Amino acid sequence: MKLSPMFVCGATLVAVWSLIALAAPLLATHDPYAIDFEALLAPPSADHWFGSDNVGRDTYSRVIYGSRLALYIGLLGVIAPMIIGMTIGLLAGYFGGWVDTIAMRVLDITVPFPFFVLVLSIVAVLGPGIENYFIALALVGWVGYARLARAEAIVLRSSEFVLAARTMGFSHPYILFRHVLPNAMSPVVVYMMTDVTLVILFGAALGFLGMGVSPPAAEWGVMIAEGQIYISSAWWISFFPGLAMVLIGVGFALMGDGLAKMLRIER
Amino acid sequence: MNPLLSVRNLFVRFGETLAVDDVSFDLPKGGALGIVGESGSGKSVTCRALMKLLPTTALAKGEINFDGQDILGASEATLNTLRGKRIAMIFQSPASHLDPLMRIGDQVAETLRKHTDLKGRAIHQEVLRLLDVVRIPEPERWAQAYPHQLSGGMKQRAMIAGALACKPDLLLADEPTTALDATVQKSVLDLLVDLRKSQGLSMIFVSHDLGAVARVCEDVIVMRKSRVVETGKTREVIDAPQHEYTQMLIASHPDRLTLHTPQPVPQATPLIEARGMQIRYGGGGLIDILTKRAGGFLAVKGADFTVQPGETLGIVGESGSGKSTMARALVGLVKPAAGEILFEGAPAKPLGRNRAAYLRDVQLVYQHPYEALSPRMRIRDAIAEPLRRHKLCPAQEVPARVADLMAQVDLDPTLGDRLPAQLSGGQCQRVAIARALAMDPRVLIADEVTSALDVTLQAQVMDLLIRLQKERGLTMIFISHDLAVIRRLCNSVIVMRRGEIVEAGPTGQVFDDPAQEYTRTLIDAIPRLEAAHP
Amino acid sequence: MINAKGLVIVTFATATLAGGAIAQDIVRIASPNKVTTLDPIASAAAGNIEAFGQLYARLLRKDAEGKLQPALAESWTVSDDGLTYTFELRDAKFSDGSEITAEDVAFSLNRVAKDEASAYPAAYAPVSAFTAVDEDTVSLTLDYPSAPMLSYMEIFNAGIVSKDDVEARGEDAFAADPVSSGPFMVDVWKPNDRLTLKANPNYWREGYPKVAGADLIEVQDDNTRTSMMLAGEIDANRGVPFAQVDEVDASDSVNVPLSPSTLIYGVMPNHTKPPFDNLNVRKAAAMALNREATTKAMTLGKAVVANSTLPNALTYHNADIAPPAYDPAAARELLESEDALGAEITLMITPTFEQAATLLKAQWDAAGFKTTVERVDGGLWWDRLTKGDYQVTINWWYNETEDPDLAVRWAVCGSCGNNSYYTNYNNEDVNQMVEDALREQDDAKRGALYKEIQRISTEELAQIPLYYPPFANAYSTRIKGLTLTPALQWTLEETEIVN
Amino acid sequence: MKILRFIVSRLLQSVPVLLGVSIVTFLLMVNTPGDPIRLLVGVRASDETIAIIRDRYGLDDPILSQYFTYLGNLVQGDLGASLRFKVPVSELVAQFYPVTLFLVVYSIVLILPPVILLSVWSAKRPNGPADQIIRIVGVIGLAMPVFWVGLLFARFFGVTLGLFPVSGFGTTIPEHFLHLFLPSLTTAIWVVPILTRNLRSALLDEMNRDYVTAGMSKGLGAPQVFRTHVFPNSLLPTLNLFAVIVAYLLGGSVIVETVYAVPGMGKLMVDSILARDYFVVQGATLVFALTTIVVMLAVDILSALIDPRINT
Repeated sequence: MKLSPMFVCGATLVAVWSLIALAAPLLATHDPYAIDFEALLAPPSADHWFGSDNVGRDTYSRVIYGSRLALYIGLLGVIAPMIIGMTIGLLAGYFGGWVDTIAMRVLDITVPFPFFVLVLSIVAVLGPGIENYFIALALVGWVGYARLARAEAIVLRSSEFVLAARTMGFSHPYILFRHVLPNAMSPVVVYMMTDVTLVILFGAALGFLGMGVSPPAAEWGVMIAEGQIYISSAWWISFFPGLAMVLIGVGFALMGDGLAKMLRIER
Repeated sequence: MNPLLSVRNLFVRFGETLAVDDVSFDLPKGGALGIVGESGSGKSVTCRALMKLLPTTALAKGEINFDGQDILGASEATLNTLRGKRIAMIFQSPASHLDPLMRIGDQVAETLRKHTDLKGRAIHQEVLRLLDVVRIPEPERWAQAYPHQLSGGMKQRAMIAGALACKPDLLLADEPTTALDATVQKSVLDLLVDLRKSQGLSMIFVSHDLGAVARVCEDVIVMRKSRVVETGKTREVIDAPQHEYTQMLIASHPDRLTLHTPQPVPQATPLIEARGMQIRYGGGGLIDILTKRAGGFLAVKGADFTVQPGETLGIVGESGSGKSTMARALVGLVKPAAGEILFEGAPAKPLGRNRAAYLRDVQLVYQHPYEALSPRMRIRDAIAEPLRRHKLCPAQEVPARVADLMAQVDLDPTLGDRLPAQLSGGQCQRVAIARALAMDPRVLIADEVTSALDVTLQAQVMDLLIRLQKERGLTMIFISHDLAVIRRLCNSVIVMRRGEIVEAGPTGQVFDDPAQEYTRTLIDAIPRLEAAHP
Repeated sequence: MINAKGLVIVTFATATLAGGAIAQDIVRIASPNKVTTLDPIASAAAGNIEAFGQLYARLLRKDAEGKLQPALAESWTVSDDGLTYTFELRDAKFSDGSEITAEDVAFSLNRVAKDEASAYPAAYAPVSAFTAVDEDTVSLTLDYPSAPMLSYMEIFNAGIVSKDDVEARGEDAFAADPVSSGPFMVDVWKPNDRLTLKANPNYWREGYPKVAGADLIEVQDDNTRTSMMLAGEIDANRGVPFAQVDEVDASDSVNVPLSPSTLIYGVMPNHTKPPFDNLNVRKAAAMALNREATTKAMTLGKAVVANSTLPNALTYHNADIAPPAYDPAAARELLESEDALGAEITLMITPTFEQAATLLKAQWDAAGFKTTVERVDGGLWWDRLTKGDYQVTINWWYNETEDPDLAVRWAVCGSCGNNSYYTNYNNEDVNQMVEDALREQDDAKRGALYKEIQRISTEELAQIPLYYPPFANAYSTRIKGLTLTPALQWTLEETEIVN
Repeated sequence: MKILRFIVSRLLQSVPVLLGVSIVTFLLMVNTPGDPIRLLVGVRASDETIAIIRDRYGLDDPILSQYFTYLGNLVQGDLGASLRFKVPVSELVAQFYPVTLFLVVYSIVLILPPVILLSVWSAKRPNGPADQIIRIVGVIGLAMPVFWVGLLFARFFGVTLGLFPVSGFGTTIPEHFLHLFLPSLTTAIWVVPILTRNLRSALLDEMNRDYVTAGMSKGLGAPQVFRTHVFPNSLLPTLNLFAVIVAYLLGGSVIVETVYAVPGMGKLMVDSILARDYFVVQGATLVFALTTIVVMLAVDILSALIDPRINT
């Protein structure tokens, strides 16, 4: 499999962010949570590379540390929906019949909900916080994965190698895990890459509506939301986390595109 | 007289790969030239180059002269005045070459609209005439139909109608009969032969089947690995092939293969027996249950047959006849609606609790070599899988057994680490067979295992099966739409049509003296090398 | 290409259309506060209060200096024991043209004071009854004297409604489209979007209101309101974030005067939950805070640091007291001595207090607390606050009048129904003084009582006061005379459109 | 008639779906901590007052009986009344729904031309410079938080250039177009890349189909083959995604409506969630769900009209 240049670009970007996240303590110039009454809204300077925010915290250090939370939210936020969605989708697609009927009815009920509003309501029920955001995503976000996995499983179910495995007398769980799953993964993984971007964005949007991560966490979305009222007087507060968000989003999206190309499913 | 088409030193290159390597030929007006070769030999690329219908990645060099017009050097605009009007083309799989969203009539009319001044009513009349020419019954009705509503043969006729619309001087036919059933294949070939006469067509006919080419063309060129290996009059090439490869090609043709008639071990109880087997697809929906109807579609309408140990039973029939469905019922992939299957005289339950034990004795090998293996599993693991899962041998012996199985099917042991996509079709089919053999079955059901392979590979796989049967005393059920293959391998045969067994008996008897008209049509439709133009 | 062309066309259309849309003879005010009901007794939420003032005339009104003036009541007398008030009504009409009678006044005020669903009857606790003596005379009898009683005849829920209207159509229909007695009447109310008012032709004040109508638009997002203000889509913006005051003020067509308010921002410890049930821990929490710097950071220097548990705009504000001064080292020692060093505390906030929470957490943690910030939405915040299910939180409050009676009842009285703003601060002496001060008719003695209440509650840190912010509202130069009174009432009837 | 029967049967099928949606919403709402009455009567009201009002609203009844009361009313077409405003939910929906619908349709109108243009442009030369630029710009558009873009647009187009209103809906149709331009544009910024990407790959898929070769062999020429064969076939997969996008747009309207103070359903929904206005949330969710169902139905019918293979 030849690495597509797009994938390499994207993967490099994501890798760089991962490195930044890992090495945050080394890269940061300030304590990302340390307030400084002497440096409120300081513009970018030698001391504060990206300026400082409304409580004097160093924006650069917060952007650096924010990468940890962004990756955490992005990755964890898609893993649970993916696992749930894959499981339901594969079972529904592979077995068909009443399993499929039930799964599809649940899906039918989830789909017409406006996605964002449902996440919002669930967060309202569970209370704010990243964990609850993950739960909300898991409860809502599985739908996309389930659809993809189901579509793949329906095709794979009647493919000759799955039939062959059945005529070898293998059990259904074994076939599902060993033969169907690996071959159903590609579109799901590609979708996941876009989903990571969306999950980070949705997290930010929740922050905008005041239901995101609690302060003083260095979360880009919350930083952007907080910095909004300073857009004319201290643009750097929201600009740099915004830029970071775009860069990581671009990384994942390019990775997804590249992956799609490599796996020849071009989406 | 100048030839209608003259090709000189044609090269086509895709990146590093040379797809057509120095091909030259002439086609006189009114002539028919066949291009024969196996997959990847460059025959189709050559054919498409004649219309400069190549992907943008292709680089074509050389000279193609059509009636004084240089094709390779022509502009796209010039080419578009030739394509469809003076040179027309028909393709292999009519299903994918017709736009699924457009009515048949409109697709035929497209050429007319583009290249003639006909309008409205006149176009409609002309479309109906063309459909009639290609012997589509009720043209009025089918012109309104969409491609998916037509049978494969009808689709191909519709495509031919489109190609003939502007009375082209040259018809390029790129494997036009390959995906069709034998009887349909024959009728399409007959149509082409007729059209040549009635319309004065010149034709280039590309096929992997020398028999089909022999029926249509007086001249033939044989291609292999992008190069022309032999050229000549069809008759002469068939009768006295010069090149080694051509010789092999001809020798591999089912027509020329030596018959193999294994003798069944006489025994009181047949190894496998089917009694009144009925198989239904669909149905069982809520409405069906409520109305106490069976619903769905009956794919097999009650089949009885027996297979003696050591026997090879052939099941033959056209697509949709229910032959594969029956095979799948034997290994429990579909559940018969009625009837029973006996194994060694005892009721077998391919779907029951002991299915693993039953399946150890009865194995199925599938049609499409690449699809029958998980694309993400190395072939060594694929072969080892049944051994490991069913603990058929101690774990430490698995590698040795795998090597042994690979040797049995003539697979190079170094291929073990490859993925299916890195193998050829023939190799994949061997892997599939080795995998089935790993179970050490007593019955091997081969479902169209040779159909997707080139003739030479087809012959090799058949040889392999014959050898295995001899060595292991296998009982085989061999399913194919290809009567020639069945005749070679089987000692008894069942002919199926629309879910019913219409004829059954010893191979020799069925082939030499068929009791049913249908069987006779099938036998007549076998492309034969002998049928070549004199 | 097609796009660019389309954009040009749309732009052109815009320019032509936008030109014609500006001329308006109504005042447009955008506020983050929502109007949820038009029934003056049904709610004491900010958005509704702002609307009530425009729809319902009161017996008295305040002039620009804050002095009480006759309104619907032309004159009034108070008995010597302070238990009977008699109001003489002027000849005035409701928006539907019917007379405003003593019957209506008694009905409206009894409703506020006595109806069990009245959202905020605290001011009327001493009321025995309002009675219509005759067509133009209403008498108010009290069970015990109340010094600020007269001033309560001016607050938001003392508006006069039409008895006939409420009884004929029912409270729900009334609450959506009432007959009004104030300067304006309802034109269209689109719940959750805007309340459009038009001038009430029957308003008793001749020549008022001076504008044809007003739009009270609900716009939650601070930035959106600012954009609207700068784009000239509104005439007033209720609540400019301090961060944007200078920027908005710099615009030629907009002014952001900082006007006095009775607002106070403070930290609210829960006095029944450890560790803040311990005075020394509260002291440490106060000493850990650099309130000057915190105030500066939060208001960019536009607010005064608070020194008392009561707003400084109130009469009898005690200027001589102060919470313990900033001294993180001493705070740490205090915590250590109380064995509370490293005490884990949870600071519950609504999203508007993110910046404050960050500042508090950093300072508290520096002094030896371990703070977790828990952000909840407004609905949950109220729920947990009123149930006492929190350790410490931050919020603001304001007072309807300059008289401190309602303020002390709200903020530091443990026996007045709101448990000292739900902090459960409960000092018997303070509670007693609250009641005494209400009944005290001598101004100097009353003042002394309120100063003492402030001294004790500040010393005991009933709340940790942070700052007294001004109102930062933006006004277009298109209008004149609009301001928000400390009692949260727009002076819309005095407003004129000048351009 | 066949189509009519299909529509009716699909709408009937949506009844259990809507019932499920309503149960889920109801469960979510009653489990959300926070008291609607407290938010209703304001901060100063005493606990006693609140208890009295709770009782008046029937909020102290058992949850099940509350739901069945609600369902009973729903069957009679009564969506209930808002706790906050005491006005019928249907009135609120009638007030806000058209605005959001206008916004969504307007967004779609703004989205389609660039989607078609860009995807055709980039599919013409896959991985060429135009394709790469479109892809990168698209990814950036996708990765920008909507509320941030909204703020910048409002400040730039609205305040600095003064071209477009930054808030509201207006009263006349031309005003609607004007007022919703920036919100729709902001929405388009992130939807265009998604749809472009999809249509592009559908186009690429279809361009490699055999019938394209067949069309070329008839001398139709690339533009005509593209117009008559490739494009119609590419629309099918994009159409399906489109239905999903509309559902997303409805939900995503929350953000743009907040940023541009558009009086629409999204804003009503969020405000109602925050105020625990149960019946408004219920009603709005049902209307949203019904819209999505109708859009999906429309997409299915449209697909069936385009594609004769689909059985209606």
